[in-house]
Amino acid sequence: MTTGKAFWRTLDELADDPSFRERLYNEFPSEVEAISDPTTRRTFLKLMGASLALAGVTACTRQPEEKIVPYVRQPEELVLGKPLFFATAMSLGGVATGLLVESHEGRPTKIEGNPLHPGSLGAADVFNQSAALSLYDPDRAKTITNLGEIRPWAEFLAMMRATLISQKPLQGVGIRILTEAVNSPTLAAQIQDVLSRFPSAKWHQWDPTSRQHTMLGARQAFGEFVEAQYKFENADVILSLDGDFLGLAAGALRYAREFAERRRPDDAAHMNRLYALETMPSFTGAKADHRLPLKPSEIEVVARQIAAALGVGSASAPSGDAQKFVAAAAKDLGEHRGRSLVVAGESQPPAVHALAHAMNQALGNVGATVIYTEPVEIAPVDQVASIRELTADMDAGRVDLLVIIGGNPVFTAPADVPFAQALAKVQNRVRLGLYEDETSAFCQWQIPQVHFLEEWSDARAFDGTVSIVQPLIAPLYGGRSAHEVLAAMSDRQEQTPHDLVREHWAAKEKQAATSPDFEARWRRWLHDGLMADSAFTPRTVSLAATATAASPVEAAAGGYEISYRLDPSILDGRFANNGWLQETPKPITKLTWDNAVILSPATAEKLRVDQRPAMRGGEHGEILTRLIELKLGNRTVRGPVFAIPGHPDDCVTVHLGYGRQRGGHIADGAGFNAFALRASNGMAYGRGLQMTETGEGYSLACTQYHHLLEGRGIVRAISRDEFVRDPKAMHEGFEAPPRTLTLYPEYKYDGYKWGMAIDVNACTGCNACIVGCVAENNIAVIGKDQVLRGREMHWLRLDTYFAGHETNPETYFQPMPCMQCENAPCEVVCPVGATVHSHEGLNDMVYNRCVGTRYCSNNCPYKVRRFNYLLYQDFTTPSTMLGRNPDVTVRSRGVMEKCTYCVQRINRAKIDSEKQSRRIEDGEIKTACQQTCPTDAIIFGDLNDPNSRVARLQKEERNYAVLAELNTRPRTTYLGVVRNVNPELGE
Amino acid sequence: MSQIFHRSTNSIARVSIFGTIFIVAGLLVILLYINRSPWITRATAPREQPIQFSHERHVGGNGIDCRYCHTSVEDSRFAGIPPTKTCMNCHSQIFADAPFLEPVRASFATGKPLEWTRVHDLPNFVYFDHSIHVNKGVGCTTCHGQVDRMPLMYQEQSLQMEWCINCHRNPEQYVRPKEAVFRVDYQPPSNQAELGARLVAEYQIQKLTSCSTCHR
Amino acid sequence: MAQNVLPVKMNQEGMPDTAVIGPGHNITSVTDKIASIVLTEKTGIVWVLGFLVAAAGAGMLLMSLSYLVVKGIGIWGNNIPVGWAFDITNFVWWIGIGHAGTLISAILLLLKQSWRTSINRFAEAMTLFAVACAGIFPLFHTGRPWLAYWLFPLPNTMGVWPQFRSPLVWDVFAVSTYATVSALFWFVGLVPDLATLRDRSESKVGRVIYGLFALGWRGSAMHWHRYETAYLLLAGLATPLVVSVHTVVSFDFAVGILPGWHTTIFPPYFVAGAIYSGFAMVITLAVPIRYFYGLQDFITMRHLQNMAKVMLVTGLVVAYGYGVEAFMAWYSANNYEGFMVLNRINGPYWPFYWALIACNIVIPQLLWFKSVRTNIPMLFVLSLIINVGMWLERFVIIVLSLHRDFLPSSWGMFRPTFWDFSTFFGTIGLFLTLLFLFCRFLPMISIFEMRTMVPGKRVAEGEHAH
Amino acid sequence: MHTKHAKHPITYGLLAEFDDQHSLVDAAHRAHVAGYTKMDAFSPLPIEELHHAMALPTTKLPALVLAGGLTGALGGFLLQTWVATMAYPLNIGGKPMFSWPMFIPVTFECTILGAALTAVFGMLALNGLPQPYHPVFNVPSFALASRDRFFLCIEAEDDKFDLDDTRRFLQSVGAKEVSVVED
Repeated sequence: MTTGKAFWRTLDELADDPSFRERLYNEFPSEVEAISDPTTRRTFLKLMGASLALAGVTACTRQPEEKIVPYVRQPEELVLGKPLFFATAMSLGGVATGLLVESHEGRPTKIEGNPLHPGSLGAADVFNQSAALSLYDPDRAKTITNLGEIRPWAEFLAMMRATLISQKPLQGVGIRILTEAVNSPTLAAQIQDVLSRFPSAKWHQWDPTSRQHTMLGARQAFGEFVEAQYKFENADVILSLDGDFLGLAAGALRYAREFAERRRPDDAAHMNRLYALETMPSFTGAKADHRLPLKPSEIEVVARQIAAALGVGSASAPSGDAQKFVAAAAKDLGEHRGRSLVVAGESQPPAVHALAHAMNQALGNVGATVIYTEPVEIAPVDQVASIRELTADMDAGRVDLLVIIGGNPVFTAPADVPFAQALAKVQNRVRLGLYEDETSAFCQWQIPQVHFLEEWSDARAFDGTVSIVQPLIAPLYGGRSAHEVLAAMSDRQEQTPHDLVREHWAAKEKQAATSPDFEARWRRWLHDGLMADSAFTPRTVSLAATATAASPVEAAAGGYEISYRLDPSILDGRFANNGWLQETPKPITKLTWDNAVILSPATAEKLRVDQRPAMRGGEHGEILTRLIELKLGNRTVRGPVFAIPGHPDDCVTVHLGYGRQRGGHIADGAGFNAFALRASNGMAYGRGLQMTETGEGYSLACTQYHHLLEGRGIVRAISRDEFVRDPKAMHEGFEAPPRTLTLYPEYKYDGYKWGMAIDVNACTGCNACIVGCVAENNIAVIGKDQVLRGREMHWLRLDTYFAGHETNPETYFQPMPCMQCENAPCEVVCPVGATVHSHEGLNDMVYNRCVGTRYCSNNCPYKVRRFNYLLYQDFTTPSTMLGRNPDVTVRSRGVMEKCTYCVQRINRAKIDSEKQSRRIEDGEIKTACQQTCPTDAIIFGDLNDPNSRVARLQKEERNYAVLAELNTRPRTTYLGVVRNVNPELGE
Repeated sequence: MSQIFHRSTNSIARVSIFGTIFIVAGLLVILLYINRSPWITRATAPREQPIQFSHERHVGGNGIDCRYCHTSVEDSRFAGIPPTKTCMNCHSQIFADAPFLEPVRASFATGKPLEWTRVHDLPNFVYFDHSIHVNKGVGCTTCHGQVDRMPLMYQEQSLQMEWCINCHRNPEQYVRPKEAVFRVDYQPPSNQAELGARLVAEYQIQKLTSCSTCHR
Repeated sequence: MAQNVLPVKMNQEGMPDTAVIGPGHNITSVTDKIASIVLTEKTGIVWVLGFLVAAAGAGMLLMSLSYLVVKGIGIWGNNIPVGWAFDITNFVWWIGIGHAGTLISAILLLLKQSWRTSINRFAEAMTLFAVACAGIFPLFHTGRPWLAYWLFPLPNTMGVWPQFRSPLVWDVFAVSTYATVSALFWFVGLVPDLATLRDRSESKVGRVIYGLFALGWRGSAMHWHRYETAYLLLAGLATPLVVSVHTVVSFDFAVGILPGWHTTIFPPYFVAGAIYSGFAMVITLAVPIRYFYGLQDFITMRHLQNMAKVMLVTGLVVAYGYGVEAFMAWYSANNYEGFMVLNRINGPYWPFYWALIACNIVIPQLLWFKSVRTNIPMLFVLSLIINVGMWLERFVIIVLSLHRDFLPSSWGMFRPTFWDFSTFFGTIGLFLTLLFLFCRFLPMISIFEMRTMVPGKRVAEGEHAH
Repeated sequence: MHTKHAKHPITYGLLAEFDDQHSLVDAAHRAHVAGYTKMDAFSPLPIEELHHAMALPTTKLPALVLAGGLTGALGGFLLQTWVATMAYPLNIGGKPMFSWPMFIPVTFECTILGAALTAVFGMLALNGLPQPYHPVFNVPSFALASRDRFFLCIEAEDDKFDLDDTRRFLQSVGAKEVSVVED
């Protein structure tokens, strides 16, 4: 079929494209230093791997000719065709997570958590999982430019040298460095070095993803910046003050694990209980046993009422809904002194954090469920003050050289700080950034920044543990790291980041960087991905008098309240050009590709704005809603309204990071810019918001709009007390047919019998499994238009169901991959046998056999099959092709695809075990979703092994099969939810 | 009415109607042959390579073991193509100035790899693993033929699915003792049926014909 | 032909209601009248205009299908959960229409219904063209139509075969058998008429072309004997075939586990529905054809009335099917089935369901009245309504079942795109194009069978009976 | 007989034309009684009586069609069984390999296809069709055989055939016109 070829491009064709080859060959000569350095083994090695392994479904009966390009000198560690794993770390908001990166012939393809790392425990979040895509992003900045003209690095160094020489006599009074929150000890040391040589120079920080309110709250409570670390394993009763510790928080992966470990109903007596006060429904609120939706300002009020009941500070008497809640929570907390915990969240102002610290002190939790250490951020500051000061300096013409390391302050600065205008008054503006973004547009020098997978650095985790960041690949686009830019400002201009980091730690260890002893340690650190015992030790703190001081009262001029949050997918916009993240349905709202003005149904009604599923895609695609104008002070922004149950009335939540102007092809034009509303006097939330309906409609791409269970036993939940009374009570009314109820003889699965158990009780809905699956299985990004049509491609969905009243429903998350039914309805109807059972009971999907009738999907009761309606995969962009998993076929147009239980991992383990003539051990194979799950909610294994975890879980009383009544006999089963309801509050 | 058609039309008409069946059947048979022919599979056709590398000389003549160059065949799905360095191990001494080895020396000097044309090329949706086959007693020559008699490398087998499946269904017809896997001169003994059955049991060879064995 | 002597009420066309052929015809006039349409009459302006419009439609189909192959199924509105929508709706609709042709020519032949004779030829042609239009959809609705040959059991180098448990493979066999048998049946019926055209054509080209296809038919006694045997056998074979085809089509759904699909009533209800829509289409075509070609003598009021009665009966069977669906949903007490029925009645697609009920059940009840059955414009309008209704029925079964099935998280909606419509209307264009060509170049009424119908023929049936 | 060979063109037979089917049936019957065997009657419409009048044999076609149908059925069923159980046995949704109930629709369609093809091609083959050239077409008036005339042809090969006797015989049974058919 030669006609097939046009649609079924493979990399081989591309390998013949001279420009592509040219580019790849040329990567190396520019990296001369890398040859002599250990990075060589991981440097990006020509076409070898790519032409070898990149898969594309070719429909050709006659193969196109393929080239095979060996190494010239093959690195010793490398076994061609076998992936290598390297440890590194990724920092976000000044906190690092330890990672393991899978590399195929020098191409990092898949990122996993590092099981040794305290901040990961083997899990990874959506940002970690999607980092590989950002690495290969073709929109990344690629060249050093000055006023738009391409310039060599040497010219930048010359400029820098000249400026520094002129500043030297002035003590560097015109020098400013603007960074994000810094958790790299080496980088901090480099900055300090520059500051010591130019005493009048200043270092400013601005990082919307860092934990400003947490840090400032700690300072308010204790008079100094300290870090609070929580020990959820010791907490019996938890109160969250809009604290999304399961979602966007330092150490969230670890906290989620510890939290979930205390919610296993098989140890019912040991279950913790979570009370949550929150505005925007979050993971934490969804997992809470009792949740109270409150306006942002009311959270402080109710928190003070609970505190007062515990003897901390004083407050007005609670009223309304809160009354019972306050009493019950305070009583519960009071009864669990030393075993309780109060956590405040970033979306609350510092005063609430301070109050939480005071409550923990009063409850005797310090040392038991919370410990204090020095901060992870190396030099925390009040960032609003910092950027305001910088802006004032710039505006006054006092700045001659501004070096902006990362971040995107022009886009993210508070709306009332005229950063961009002031920036133009700086003489020399240098920007190191991953993209040529909004800030780059205001700077003369734009230097492409290396991705963290390309750089040498170091980083501290939430508990202070240091990891060495090591590169997996030489910079694809010739980027430079922050270390190099700062080295350019020092007298060590030519030092490589590798040497800088190594020497920094050698100096710390008081050893020569070249000594064999240090070399051994260094290798250990690189191998493990962390420095053992580098975590902070607890320190004592004493409560300051200001700890219970209330937030400074703003002039609240009626109107609505507005709560700002980092977007759960793209944070402050830094991941806006990442298609995997854009297309990941946001928790609870299930929106993709947009942010929205989120409010309660009652408020929507009050504003006379309505929303409804459109014919296109419907509940599974397009939601028609209204554009509304938000006016806060003199600032206005227009955004689409989206009402969700559980949001408090008379306030709205907006997510930051959207509305990018220069973010890249994917980022631009999506959503509206909420930073344009957020002012420095209301960084957590604003009051006095005016909203007016514009009369214009808007289409939101939403992957699930219907959240009711319709009386179907899809998710099953009961309270702990009921569970203890009768563990099977949750299955009442939902019966599964007995296995004997069939005319057919049963198939015997003698070897392995793969199965999966998903603990709905443990799932926090964090989406990491979805992005992990996307990364592992080369799942295509299809864009908003296709999502609107109801064609999203995720093999694993996170179904979200609400139960109860819409003002404050219970929320359940149910990961829904292919169920691998033994009596698979999809298989019977496939006319060509493209989906059949394997002898281990997998529901195999053979892409190359599929002709695309879609019958299987129609007949799938779980609707987990995904169809390539158009050519969704990118077969043309060289860099995106490099990031693909070579073990999984890249599906082209017109074929069905679906979850395979990561059969490539099963096969790899099988081959490995067969070669050693042994059986695969339990836990040896982890599916991508399982591996990244922070709460261990997904367990995969061999059902023929009675001692395997999955076999034991499937024997639990909570175990049930979704739609068991159809007798599909799914291999994937679920474990029901048990809520630890406080009897005093009831359901 | 006068006669419209000539007498001969009778035969022509009958032959064309009843002959159609044979013509269609014949075309189908021809198509089946074409699909299996070297024209489609490219079996037996040597490919043009940057260097006229002779397996006959290196394997047959010099007796170099397969694994000297194809280093990863026992550990990885990919048998490995030797880096230029491997060539230079010998050819920095032997034929060090031979003009036909100029591309090798150039590659070694410039660091630009040699670009070979793949001979055994499976479609990209097929996942073949060398290591497991080699470890289960499938000899190199079973699939690759007598490479020691190939001056220029060519593909001996069709590499079509029915060919793969044939061995996956009847491994006992093809397996050999593990120690003979890399022997290019190995010939199946006369008691292959008996030996094969014994080896299949001994090596725990499974007859894997599930789709996901190769496609995923 | 006792009718001639009984006092019979004459209708407005001057014929008794029961006549299957107009008065005053003999075998010569019948032959000349029908053959002249093909051989001597000038190509009318109506034909030319109609043909151009239809051909434009066929051109649109070609364009739509080309774009479909280049871009993919995504140009249609299908999605997950609604994997099938217009494509399979159109397929079932066309296949259903085809059924009337086979029914008229085969089943009515077996039942010795003399009134079938003047309508069977073009009903059969309609069958063929409808099956051709239907066949387009299963082929082009696949994501990779160039691999559709994998549905046939052809020896191949992969060593893999079709999966014979799939109703789609059954479809392939049923539809291709149906197309083959219909074509053979139609062609066999045409042979003696082609011989007539061969012998009566005045142009050399016409004689050669018709002559080639007439296969040298000369009306020999033994030939007629075998011919009639073969024709009867074909009718006997086509009868179970036509029932099986729509049964198999209904299996596409009934074998599925979807509420709204997984129903045992489907086979009879689909077959009845097919006949219903097929007869509606025959009336839709017969009314203008008899008008434009002056065939009132051959397609008489009796034909139209009888077809109307068949529609009434099959319409009631279909109504029973709808009733059983709803009843079973209630009687089974199955949550999903119950929801499915309620979702049809007042879900987001409720107008489609109620339009379907109106078109297929309520309005056709007018056919109980003879005044309606004999009112040709009214009958024509009713047939159009039933055509629309039957299309809606398939749309309701397919889309409304798919769009909200088991897991509420996966509910969705389908909205057709331009290309959905262009493909559908394109097949109507193709259908009409073929029909126009047929009317122009082939006898649209079976001449030799009409000869047997001529009243007063000297050898009556009983006379020489042995 | 040798006179026939000497002649150019060869006489195929004599063709008698009749106005209506009744006369034809009558004439054919009388020709049969008179002992003519190699003859054929032609009519624009099937006349069942002709068959009896000429004592023509009953066709074997139904038996052939039955055989064709059984071949189709067996072929279809065996093909499916072979594919599902021997060619590449696969576990399809937990159904047994030999899921014979699910093979019935295809078996049925194969039956019909086999029978229908046999019926049509068997009929053609038995009738010796296609035969675009036939001596009777040499008679110009035979064109009306497909319109409204009826013909009886007594072939020269008949043992009783004699150009003059037979012509007289035909005229005696009511032929409107008798013409010589040349081959």
